[in-house]
Amino acid sequence: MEIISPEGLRQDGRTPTCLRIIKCRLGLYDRPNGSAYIEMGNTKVLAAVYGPREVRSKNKQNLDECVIQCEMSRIAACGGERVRRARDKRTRALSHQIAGVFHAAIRKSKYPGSQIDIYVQVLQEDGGVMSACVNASTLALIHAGVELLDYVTSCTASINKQTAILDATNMEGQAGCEVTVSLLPNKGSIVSLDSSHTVHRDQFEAVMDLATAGCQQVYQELFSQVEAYLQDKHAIMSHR
Amino acid sequence: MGSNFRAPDMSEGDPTVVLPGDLILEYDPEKTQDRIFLGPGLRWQDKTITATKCGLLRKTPKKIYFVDSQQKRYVPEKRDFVLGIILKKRGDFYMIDIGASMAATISYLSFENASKKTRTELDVGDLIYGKLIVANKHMDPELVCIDSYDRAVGMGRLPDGGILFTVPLHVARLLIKPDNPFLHNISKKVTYTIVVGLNGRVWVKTAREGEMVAVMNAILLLEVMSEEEANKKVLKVLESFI
Amino acid sequence: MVDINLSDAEKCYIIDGVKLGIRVDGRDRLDYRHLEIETGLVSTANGSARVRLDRTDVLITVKMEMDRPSPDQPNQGRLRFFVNCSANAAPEFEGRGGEDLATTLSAMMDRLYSSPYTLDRSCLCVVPGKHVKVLYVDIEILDCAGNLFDAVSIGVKAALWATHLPRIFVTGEDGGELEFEVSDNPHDTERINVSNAPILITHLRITENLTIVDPTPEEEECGPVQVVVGVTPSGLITALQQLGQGTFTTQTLSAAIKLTRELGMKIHTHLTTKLRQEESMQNREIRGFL
Amino acid sequence: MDIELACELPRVRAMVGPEGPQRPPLVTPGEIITHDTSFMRGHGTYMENNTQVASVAGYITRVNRLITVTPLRQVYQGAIGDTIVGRITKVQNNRWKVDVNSRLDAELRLVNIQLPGGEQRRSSLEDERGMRGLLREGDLVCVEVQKISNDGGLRLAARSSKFGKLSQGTLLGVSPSLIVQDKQRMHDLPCGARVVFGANGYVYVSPTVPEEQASTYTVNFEEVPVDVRKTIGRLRNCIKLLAHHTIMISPTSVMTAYDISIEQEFEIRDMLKPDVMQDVAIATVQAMNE
Amino acid sequence: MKETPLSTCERTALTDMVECGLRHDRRGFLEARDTTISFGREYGSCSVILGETRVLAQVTCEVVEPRASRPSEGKLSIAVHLSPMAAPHLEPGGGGGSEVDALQQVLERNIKESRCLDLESLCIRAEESVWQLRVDITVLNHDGNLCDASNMAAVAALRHFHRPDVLVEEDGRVTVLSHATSPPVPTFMRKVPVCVSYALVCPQEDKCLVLMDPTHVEERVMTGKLVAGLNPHGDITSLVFPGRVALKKEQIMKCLEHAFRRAKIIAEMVQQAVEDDLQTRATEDRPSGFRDKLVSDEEYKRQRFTHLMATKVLTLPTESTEAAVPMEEEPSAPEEQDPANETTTNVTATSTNGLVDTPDDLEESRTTAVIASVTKTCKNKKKKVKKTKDVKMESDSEEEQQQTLLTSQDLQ
Repeated sequence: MEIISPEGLRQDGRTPTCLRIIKCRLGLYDRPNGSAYIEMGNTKVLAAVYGPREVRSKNKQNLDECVIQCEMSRIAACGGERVRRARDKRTRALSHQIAGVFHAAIRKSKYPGSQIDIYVQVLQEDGGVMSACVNASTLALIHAGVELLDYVTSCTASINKQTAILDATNMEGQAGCEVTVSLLPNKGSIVSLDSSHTVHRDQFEAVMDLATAGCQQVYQELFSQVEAYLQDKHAIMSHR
Repeated sequence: MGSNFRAPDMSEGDPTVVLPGDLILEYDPEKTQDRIFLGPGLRWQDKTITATKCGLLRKTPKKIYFVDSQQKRYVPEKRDFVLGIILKKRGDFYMIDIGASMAATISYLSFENASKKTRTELDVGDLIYGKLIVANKHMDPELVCIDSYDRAVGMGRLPDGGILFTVPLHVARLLIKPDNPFLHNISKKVTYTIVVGLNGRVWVKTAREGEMVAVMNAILLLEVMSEEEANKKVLKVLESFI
Repeated sequence: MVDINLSDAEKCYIIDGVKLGIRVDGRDRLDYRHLEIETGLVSTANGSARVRLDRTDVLITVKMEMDRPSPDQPNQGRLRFFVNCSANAAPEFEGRGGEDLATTLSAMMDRLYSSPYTLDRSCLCVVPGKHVKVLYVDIEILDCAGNLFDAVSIGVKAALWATHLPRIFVTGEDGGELEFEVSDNPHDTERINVSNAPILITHLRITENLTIVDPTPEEEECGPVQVVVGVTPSGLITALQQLGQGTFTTQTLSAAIKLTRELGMKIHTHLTTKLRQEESMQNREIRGFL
Repeated sequence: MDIELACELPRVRAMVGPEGPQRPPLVTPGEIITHDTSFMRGHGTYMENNTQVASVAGYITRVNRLITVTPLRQVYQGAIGDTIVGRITKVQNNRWKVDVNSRLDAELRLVNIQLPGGEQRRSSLEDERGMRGLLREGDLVCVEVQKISNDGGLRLAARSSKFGKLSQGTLLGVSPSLIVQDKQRMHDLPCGARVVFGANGYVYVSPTVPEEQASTYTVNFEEVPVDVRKTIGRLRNCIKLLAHHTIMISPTSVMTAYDISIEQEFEIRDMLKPDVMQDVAIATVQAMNE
Repeated sequence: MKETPLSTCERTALTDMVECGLRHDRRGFLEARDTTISFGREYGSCSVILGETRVLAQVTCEVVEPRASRPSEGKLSIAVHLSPMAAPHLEPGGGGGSEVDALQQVLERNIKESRCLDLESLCIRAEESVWQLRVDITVLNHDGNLCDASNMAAVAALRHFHRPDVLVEEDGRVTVLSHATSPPVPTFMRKVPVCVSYALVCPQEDKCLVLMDPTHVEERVMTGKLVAGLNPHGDITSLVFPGRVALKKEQIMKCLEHAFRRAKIIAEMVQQAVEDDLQTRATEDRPSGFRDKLVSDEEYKRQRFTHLMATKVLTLPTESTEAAVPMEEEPSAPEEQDPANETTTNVTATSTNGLVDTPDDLEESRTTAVIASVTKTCKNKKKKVKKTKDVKMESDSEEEQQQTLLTSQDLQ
C-alpha cells in the first residue's frame, strides 16, 4: 500500500513536508487556571493546568524553584482498539518526558516553593501524540499566565523509503521511524528529542531538520491562534 | 561460652585477627590488681573477655584493648567529631545527617557566639563539623559546635568550596592517628586543609581544583592498600594527578 | 465529590432561598440548568456523546467487541460500564483520587441497565452460547459541577442511540465452529433500540420536606442527602439509590418519586425529539471541543 | 428542562471591541520587546543577553521606563492595600489561614483584626481560645492586604470597621485581571444589593447590610426577602455573563448589564443560556462604549 | 532508607571541577570506565562490570504458542530488576519507580523493536510452537550509567546463548533434546545494539558540558541526560533526551558522532568476549563459570591506581582531545602545577585539643586539622552531662584520665 504516491503526495493529499491541519482553542474550562484543546489532524488532545499552587506533599517541595508534575491519560476509545487502562507504563513514560520538557521552558525561579500540575487527556490518537500533548500543554500554560522562556512547539517526522515525511499519522509512521523534536522556536534550541524504531545515521539528520522546520511551522500556527485569542478577548478589556 | 579458648600472645604486639565469639583473656577483678580497659568490639562477661566484632585486636601501651574492625556504617559514640549535612530546619533545631541510622539534632544556640537574637545563618545542604555529646541506643544523637569554654575550636559551618567524600571508618581512624605520617607525606606536595569526621566523611580544600582531586584520590588509596604500602605509593599517585 | 466548604451564612442563604422558591441563580425547585448535547464526535468509537450541564462536562464512548457469553445467560449480549475521573476535572482526581466516585457511578449504571426490560440484550447475541457482542461504555468525566448522575445517564442514552454496530453475518459451519464475518461497509450497520432506556434524576433534600432537582456543588454541600431515581420513558421507576448520610421521610420520598415520573417523561420525550432532529440534519458539522 | 443541540448554539463570536490606535500592542512569550537596556524590567518579562523578552502572553503597559506585560488570566499576585475577599481554610494558634485564590494561602493574624467591642483592645489569651467563635473554617471575610512575605504568601489585616466577616449572600470566582482597579471595592448598587469586588477575583453579592455590622463578626440569619433575592440572583448571573465573555467587571458594567436584562425582560434563570448571554454581552459592550 | 542527601558542597565541587575539565576519577570527559564482560557456566548467563556498576543478565528459553497475529515469529521479552542490593535507597519489591521504567523502555526499543534478533529463526512450527527467549537483567550494584551496562549484558548474553536442539514429529509434538545428545543451536544476531549515555552538566545558564558514562554522583548532579541507542552499522535504534536543559542541534549531532565511534568499540569488545568464551568452553569439558573471573571492587580500585601511577604526566588521554569536547572549546587543562615551593608541612597533626595555627596563606584563617581523640576508647565519665539550654561539658582531655572501674554496662 503506497504511503507516498508516485506524484509525491500522501494518502490525505499532503506533500511529504506539510503539516496536518491544526485547530486549537484556549480556555475551555474555568475551574483550572489554564486549559486548551488542540487537534493535529486526527490526534486530539485536551490539556489543563492547575497552578502555581501550594505544594501538596511537603517532602517534594523545592524551596528555590517550583515543582512541575505532569499526568497524561487516554480515554478508552482513543485508538482503534479499546485501551484497557487509562494510565499505564507508556503514558507514565510520556508524562515524564512532558514534565522534563517544561522543566526547561517554565521560569521556575518565579514560583519558589509552589507546584504546577499539567494534566493531559488524549481524546483521539493518530500518530504524533507526544507532540500534540506538548503543544496543548504550552497553550494551556500560556492561557494560565505562567511565565515561559518561550513557546515549546513539538513536531514528529518519520522516514519512508528514503523520503522524510512530516507529522506522520499512525499508518504512515508504521514502517519508518518516529522522531519527535520539542523546540524553543524563538531561541532555536531543542528541549527534548525522542526517536523510536531504527533510522539510519545520515537519514537521521535530514529527519531531525524536517522535524525542527515542522516545529517552526507549528509555532506560526499557535502564534496566530494565541494572537487571535488575545485580540478578541483584549478588544473588550481595553476600555478600562 | 566461646569454645575456642585462645589467649593471644600480646607480646610481640603485631595485631592478631579475632572473630566474634573468640575468647581473648580471663579477667577477674578480685584476683588481679592491674587495670585493663576495653574499647569497642570487646565484651566482658562472667570473668572472660570475648570479641564481638571481627577485626584486628590491638593493645595500646596504656593497656587499652580494642578491635579495629572494617565498617562503613557509623554508630554514634559520645565525644566523636563528626561531619554532618544539614537536612532541614525544625523550629530552633537543625536536623543533621551524620550517616547514622537516625538524624542528629543541633540547637541553634550551640554555635560560637550564638544567642537568642543573632541566629547563625545555615541553610539545607551545608556542612557542619561538630562533636557528639549525646549518643546512646535510646535517644537521637545530639551535636554541638562549641567546647566547654564556648569556643568553636575549629567546629561549626565549613566554608564554601572544597570537596567532600566518604571513606570507611577504619581509614578515617587511620588518618587521625597522631603518629600516622600519611597526611604529612601528602602535605609535602600540596598545601591543603582537611577535616576528617569519625563518621567516615572527609572534607578537603586546596587552592586549585586539580589538587583537591589529587588529595582525594591519595586518601582513597588507604581504602585498598595497607598503611605502609600506601605511604610508599602516595607521592607517585599525587604526581600522576598534578 | 469535590469538597468545598461553605460558611453558615451562605448555607442559610441557599436554604432560605429554596424555601422561598427562588434559588441562588434564579431557578426554582424543579428547574434544570442549561443542557447541551452532541453525538458522534469521536470517530474511533462505534458511538459517542458529550453532555454539558452548565459546567459539568461528560464524554461517553461506546465500543463493541466480540466475546464469549457469560454461562448463566448464553444468548444475551453484555453491557459493561467503566468510569474514568480525569484529573482535568479536579486535581483531587489525580492518580487514584476519583476511584470511589467512579465505582458508585459505574455500579449505578450497571444496575440501571441490568433489567432486560430497559434494553433487549438478546439482539446483541450472534451465536448463542459461543459469540456475543459486548458493548464497552466508557464514561469520561472532564469537569464536574454537580449533578453528575443525570448528565451521565442522559449521555449514555444518547451515546447508545448514536451507536452504529457493523452488521455481522454467520457464514456457515466448519468443524463445529460457527464462522462469522463482520461487514466492512460503513453504512451497513445496526442500531440499538434504546426506546426504553431509563435516565436518572437526582433529588437533593434541603429541608425536611423540600427537595430540589439538578443541585449545584454549593447546594450539594448544604443538603445532607440525595436520592437518585431511575425512570423509563413510560414512567416506570427502575432504580432508586440514596446517597449521603441523612434520612428521608416517606412523604418526601414518595413526592420525589412522583416528581421523577412527570419530569422523567418530559425529559425523555424532549431528548428523543432533539436526538432525532440532530439525526435528520444533513452535513451537520461536528462542533466537538472547538 | 431545555435540551439544546451543540451544533445549533451560536459560536462564541468575537465581541466587537473599540478598534482604533489606542490599543496597546499584544505580545506572546519569547517575543523580543526592546533591545535598549534603559527600560526597567517589570512583571511578565525577562532579560536575556541585554534584550528584554516577554514571558507571558498579554498586553504591554509602559509606565515611564517600566515595561510590564500583564497576561489575561493569572493567579492573583497580591498588591499591598488591595481589598480582597477570602475564605478561612485553617484555624491555627492566633492566626487563620485564608484561601485568596493566590499561589499560597494567605495569613490573617489575630493581632491584625479589630476585635468586636471597641477600638483599642489588645488580644488577650481568652481571645485566642475564642478564635473559632470569631471565624470558623469556610467563613468568608473581607480583608486588606497588609504585607507580602518573602516566600510570596500574603499577610492580611481587617483593621477598619468595614472589613470583617461577610454575612448572607453568594460568592463568585472570576479571573483577577477582569476586575477593574479602583479604590472603593464595596459598592451598594442602586438596585438594592451590595457587591464586594475583591481584587483577587472573588466577588461577593449580598443584601445591603448596615456598615459596621461586618466587624462585629456576628451573622444575622433572618430571612432575606424575595425581591432582594431576585436582584441578587440577577446580579450574580450578570457577573457570570460578563466573566464568560471576558468583559471588565466594574460597578458600571454590572449595572448596565443588569438594566439591559431588565429592559429585555429576560427571566433570571434564562440569563445563563448561551444565546441570551451573548445578546446581553453585546448590548452591554455597545452601551458602555457610548 | 532514604538516600543520603547530596550536600551543596558536593554539587558545587563537581560542577566547578567539570568546568575546568576534571572529573573525580580523572577520566577524560569522553572516556568510559573500564569494563569487563564475563560468562557463567550456563549458556546465556553474562555479567558486566562497568567501573563499579555491576549487572547480571540471564537468558532462558521455552517453547510457547505464537501470537495469532504473527504465527511464524518467536517471542523475545526483556525484564529489568533493580534489586535493593544495588543501592540503599531502593526498597525491596519497590522496583525503583521511574528509573526502571525508563531503563525498560530504552532496552525494549534497542533490542526488541530494532529487530536485531531475527525472530523468524526462533520458529519451530508455524502457528503451533515457537521459541520464547526471556532476558532477565538484575542490577547488582548501581554506580551510575545502568543503561549502557544492562544493554551490554543483555546483548552479550543473547549472543552467547545456545538453545537446545529440537525434534518435531508430524502430529506437532516437540521434544527438546538435551545438550548431550545433539549440540545446542547458537542464536544469530544480525546487528549488535549498543547504548551510550551522556550526562549534561550546566555550570552556568547556557554553558553545557557533556560527560560520557556518568557515575552515580555525576548522575545526581547533572541537569539533563541523553541516551543514544545505536548499532555499529549506522542505525539509530532509539534516542532519549528528556529535556530539563536546552541544547543546540550541533551539540546533539556531535554527541551522536562520538556515540557511533564508541559503538564500534563496544560492539567489538562484546563480540570478542563472546568468541573467547566460546573457544575456552569448547576446549575444557567443565566450564569454570564466574569463579575466578569476577573482580572485587577493591581489586578494581587497586588496578586503577596502579594504572594511574603508570601514566606519568596528566594530559587528558588522547582519545578525548581528538573527539574535541562537543560543547565549548577544549577547557584549558589545569595550568602547570608549580611544585609547591614552600614545603613546610602546613598540616600538623596535634594531640587532641592542642591546636597550632597554620601559615595564613590559606584564605580562611580557620585552624586546620582538628584531629579527634584517637582511640575510640570511650572513657565513660560517671558525670551526668547536664542537658540544659547552654550545653556545659566537662573538659575531658585525655591526659587527666581517672581510673574508674569498668562496669559491664559501660562495655555494652
